[in-house]
Amino acid sequence: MRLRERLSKLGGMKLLRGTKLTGELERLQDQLDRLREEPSAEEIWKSVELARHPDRPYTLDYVERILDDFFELHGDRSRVDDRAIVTGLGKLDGRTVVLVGQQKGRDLKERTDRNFGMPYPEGYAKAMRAMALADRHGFPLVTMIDTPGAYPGVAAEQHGQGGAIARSQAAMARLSIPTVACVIGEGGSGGAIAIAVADRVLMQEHAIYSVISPEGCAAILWRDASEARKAAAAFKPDAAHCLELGVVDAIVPEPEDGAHADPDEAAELLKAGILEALGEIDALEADERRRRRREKYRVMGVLASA
Amino acid sequence: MRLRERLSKLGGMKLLRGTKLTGELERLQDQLDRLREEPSAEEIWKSVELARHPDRPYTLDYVERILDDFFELHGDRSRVDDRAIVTGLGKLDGRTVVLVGQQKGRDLKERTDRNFGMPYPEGYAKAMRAMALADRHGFPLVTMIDTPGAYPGVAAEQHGQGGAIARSQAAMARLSIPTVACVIGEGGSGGAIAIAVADRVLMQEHAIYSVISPEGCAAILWRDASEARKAAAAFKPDAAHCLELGVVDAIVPEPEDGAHADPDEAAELLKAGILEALGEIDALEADERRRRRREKYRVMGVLASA
Amino acid sequence: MSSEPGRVDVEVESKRPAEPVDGKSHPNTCPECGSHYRDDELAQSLHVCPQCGHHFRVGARERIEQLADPGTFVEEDEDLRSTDPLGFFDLRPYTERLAEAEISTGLGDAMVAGRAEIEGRPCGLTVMDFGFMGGSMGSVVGEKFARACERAAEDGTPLVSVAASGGARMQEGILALMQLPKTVVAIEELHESGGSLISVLTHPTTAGVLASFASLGDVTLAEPGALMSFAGPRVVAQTTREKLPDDFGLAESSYRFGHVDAIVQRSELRPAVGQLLRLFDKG
Amino acid sequence: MSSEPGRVDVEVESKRPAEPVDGKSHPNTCPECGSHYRDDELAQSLHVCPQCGHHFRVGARERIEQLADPGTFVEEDEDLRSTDPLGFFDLRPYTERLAEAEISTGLGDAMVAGRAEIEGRPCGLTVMDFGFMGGSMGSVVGEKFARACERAAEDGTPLVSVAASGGARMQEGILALMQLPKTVVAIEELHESGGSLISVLTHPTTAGVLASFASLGDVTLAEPGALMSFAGPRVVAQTTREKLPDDFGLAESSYRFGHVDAIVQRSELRPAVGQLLRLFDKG
Ligand SMILES: [Zn+2]
Ligand SMILES: [Zn+2]
Repeated sequence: MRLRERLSKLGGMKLLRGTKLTGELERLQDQLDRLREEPSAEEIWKSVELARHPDRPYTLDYVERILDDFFELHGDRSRVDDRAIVTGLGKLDGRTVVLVGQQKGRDLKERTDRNFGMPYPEGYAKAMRAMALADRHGFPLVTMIDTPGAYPGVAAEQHGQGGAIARSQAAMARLSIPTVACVIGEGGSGGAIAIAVADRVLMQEHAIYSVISPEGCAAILWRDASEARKAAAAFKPDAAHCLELGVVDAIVPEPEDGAHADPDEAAELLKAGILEALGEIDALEADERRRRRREKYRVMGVLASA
Repeated sequence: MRLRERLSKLGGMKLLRGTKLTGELERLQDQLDRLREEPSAEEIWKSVELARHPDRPYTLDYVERILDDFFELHGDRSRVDDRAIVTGLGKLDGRTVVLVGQQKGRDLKERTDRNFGMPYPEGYAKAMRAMALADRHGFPLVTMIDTPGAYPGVAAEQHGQGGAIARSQAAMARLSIPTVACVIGEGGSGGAIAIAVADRVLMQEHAIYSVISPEGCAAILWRDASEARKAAAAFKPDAAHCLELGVVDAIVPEPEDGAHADPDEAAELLKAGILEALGEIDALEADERRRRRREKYRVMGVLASA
Repeated sequence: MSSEPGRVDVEVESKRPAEPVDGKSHPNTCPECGSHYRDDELAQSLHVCPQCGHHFRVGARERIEQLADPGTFVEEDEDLRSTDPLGFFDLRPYTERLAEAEISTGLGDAMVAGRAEIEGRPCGLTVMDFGFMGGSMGSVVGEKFARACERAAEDGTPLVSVAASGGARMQEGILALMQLPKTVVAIEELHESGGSLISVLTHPTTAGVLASFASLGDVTLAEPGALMSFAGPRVVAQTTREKLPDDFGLAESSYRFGHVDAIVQRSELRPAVGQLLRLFDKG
Repeated sequence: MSSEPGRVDVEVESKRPAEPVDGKSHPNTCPECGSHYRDDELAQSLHVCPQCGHHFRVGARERIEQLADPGTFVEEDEDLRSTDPLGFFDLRPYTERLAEAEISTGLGDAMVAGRAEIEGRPCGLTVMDFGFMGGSMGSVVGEKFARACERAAEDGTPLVSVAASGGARMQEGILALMQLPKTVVAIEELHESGGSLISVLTHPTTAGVLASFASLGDVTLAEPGALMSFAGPRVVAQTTREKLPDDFGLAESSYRFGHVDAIVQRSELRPAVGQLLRLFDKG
């Protein structure tokens, strides 16, 4: 039974949302066909592996392919330039947008420099500065989510990791501008949602989006981090499930074998998805767009009455 | 010749403002009489000494006398609780207000703890948080200015002292709520103006408000810090001159011999001044109040055409 | 502290575990000083150790009794129950864990919500219970909190939130994560209606709850010794191999780092909240 | 660097002074590497040392030539002059210092303002000149900047600001301090009209100018080696008795600490500003 049908039988509030798919027509058809069946544990694990593939395109790989005239903005205006978060201005099909995205590193040096894409609270402060800039000027905001999670370090805690994630979500809930979030790799828990509260949330076919890492879940529930496959199969971080649960608004197809197999094509598909999403929300009045954005999150969840 | 008359002869833009005095009637009369003559160099230096008097009431001395139910708010939600700035909620004559003020220490231990009333950038972040709280809830903002200046230390610079002062002013320029700033001791340069951009700026009779400390000015222009008296006489940081120049909106009288001689009376006079100021701006629409606030600062200065 | 299967993201643990007796310390034995109390003694002292001031955890019902004026609390949304959207099964099915938690705590989920008066002032009140699957937040907790925001906006009263949580409830998968923005947008709407939120953090308030509604109070209070880190000490120690400071993530440390307005002893919590309700009264 | 009487709050100084020749180094001698150039050589290289990349200071007129498309700059408010509201007199009268500065620089005050095109895009442009009483900000600088904001709002063009200043001009007393909020509210109004501010910080940008308009750009650029501290290194060293880091307050340090979007070589400044004008074009 498909998840959607099972959910509808669970009673309680009707909380299901978008089923829209984006991309080329034939891929779309494939995707719809595939969605008829729930992804198997193997398919879910394949996405976990592809989402973490060392050659998978990262935020800046898409930026250079999707945006013209990109000008990177640096710093939180307080303590540091957190390089796990990239912010900047660029032209998307001739229109200025603000970009905020987590950035992993390709080689060991860059990985360290980017802290493996795990932001400190300062990274979220940097993101909020870019959001404020976008809002002030009416530039749409595009975010790219690709993080194992917010960094769990002593200094990160001392500087208020929890509060920073909360405030970044609140900032996104307030924005007047059109906002599109793209889960392009690992959508890791609080570290991801901090920059993912958007009018439209896109998710690449083999990205994952989850409340905890498979290893973390396995360590707690199975008392064995090596049971990560089982954990992933249980909490279902794959795009199809996220779409079914109404957590993302559309799935963006990837090239055969995953985004890393053809970054140019992956970028083209992502760009088409972003433009389509923007097209859907552009025409709305700012207040109405914000109202709908909040309503979308307000109704997320599934529950019942005793 | 009074400063005002001299200025009016200087030609250029007419930039003079408020002449309103606040307080008890007889004191007001005294004050007006005294203002007929420009304060002498000796009178100016007396104010410098009284403004820095070790027994002069500080922000919290006024808070405990003026506000009921005061609840102190701590921290910048990022790195620290800068104790050179006090923020909190309290009832002023039954009405909730937000208080932001610099705080000096009374004994050596507290002085160190309060960094002699010299905020770090984090102190201004803390202040801005309190301002945002006030604005969100429509609580009037009362600020108390008493600082030798923003702290000139290595870490303070690294954390962005200049930017913090600029942003705090910008935040005050944006507020929708009624705002009253009180210069109660040393109004030291950028460190002071950061929390003094208000609808009404009150200045105690023996407070000082200046672009630089007398010692700093003397060190640069006279090449001798001990020429501070001459410097003070030259740049005129006293209340009468600030009122004449339109920089403050009213002078709040102090007890005979200065505020430290009778803190209770000083507090009563200050409270009356704040209530009167609030009374003047309360009834305005938020947009109009903000417009006037900005206009007030927009026209400050004196200049001429070649 | 025994392991709690509801926990997510963090391994909540006391920094100063008591010496276990027969492999397990008695819940009425103070983990700080080892003093032992009868149930009525602890209830009498608001579950604060009279010897050393250690704050024991208290359940939602007892917390409400401590905080609300007698007889004023009226519960809402008591009937909401978690479902099992993912058919989640680890070593045991999620549904079984839910049923067990309900039996052991007498609660429908990890939050009790309603209206109350505190020191004579009406307010909304949401209180979490760590005993229900580690106070984890799934759809029910998120929904109860969001509805409480809406009620507070409608009533024109402040909302008082008492948090105690290990984070999002991983058995509800990505929908649990979505309770973060859900509670966040609810607070935004509450604020825009002129409402206010007083957030009280008790031991422990971590992960997804710290990263959402618990951190967005107009005023943030914490109980002494409350752990309030996003990641738990064990995860941080394992990930970074850093030596953790003794007060890692505790309220006292968070206060120093600027994240908390005041640390309030439990005996002072009711007057402090009462004072804030007076200050936020827009009557 | 000789002492500049217009400076306030800070003692601006090069961190790496050149070896003085006859007690005073020649302005065309590079303080970094000691290379010496003819005037035309330096002008040719935009006053950047071809040997080591040191960025010499440039005056407002020359900066405008470097930045604006040829023949596009039209000056405004050229006639504004400082008066002497306080009758300020130290070792010499303020009026005398003003007259001398005007003669030596050919400027009416420390800022030149107007309209220009950069890489074909129209914009407002304000450029400070450190040679005029240390680039200090009094009523004229504040007024010129505020009017530039108003013009930019009216024209619907971005404003490009190039700062070089020791701070507020203490000879104008408290009115000089008031130029901080004056420029700040002008930017607020510009932003509310939909306008934008590109702020370029050159050596040195300190004290009152750093603490007002120079820090409020939508985008902040700095030239290499520019000192951009609120308090000057000498004041910090004297006040705190701390050992200053070698790059104290310099653009490179500020970039690391998150205060600058980009450090831009002078030769790249025009294309960078041009790119930003394209990005902020709301055509
Ligand atoms: Zn004890
Ligand atoms: Zn050189």
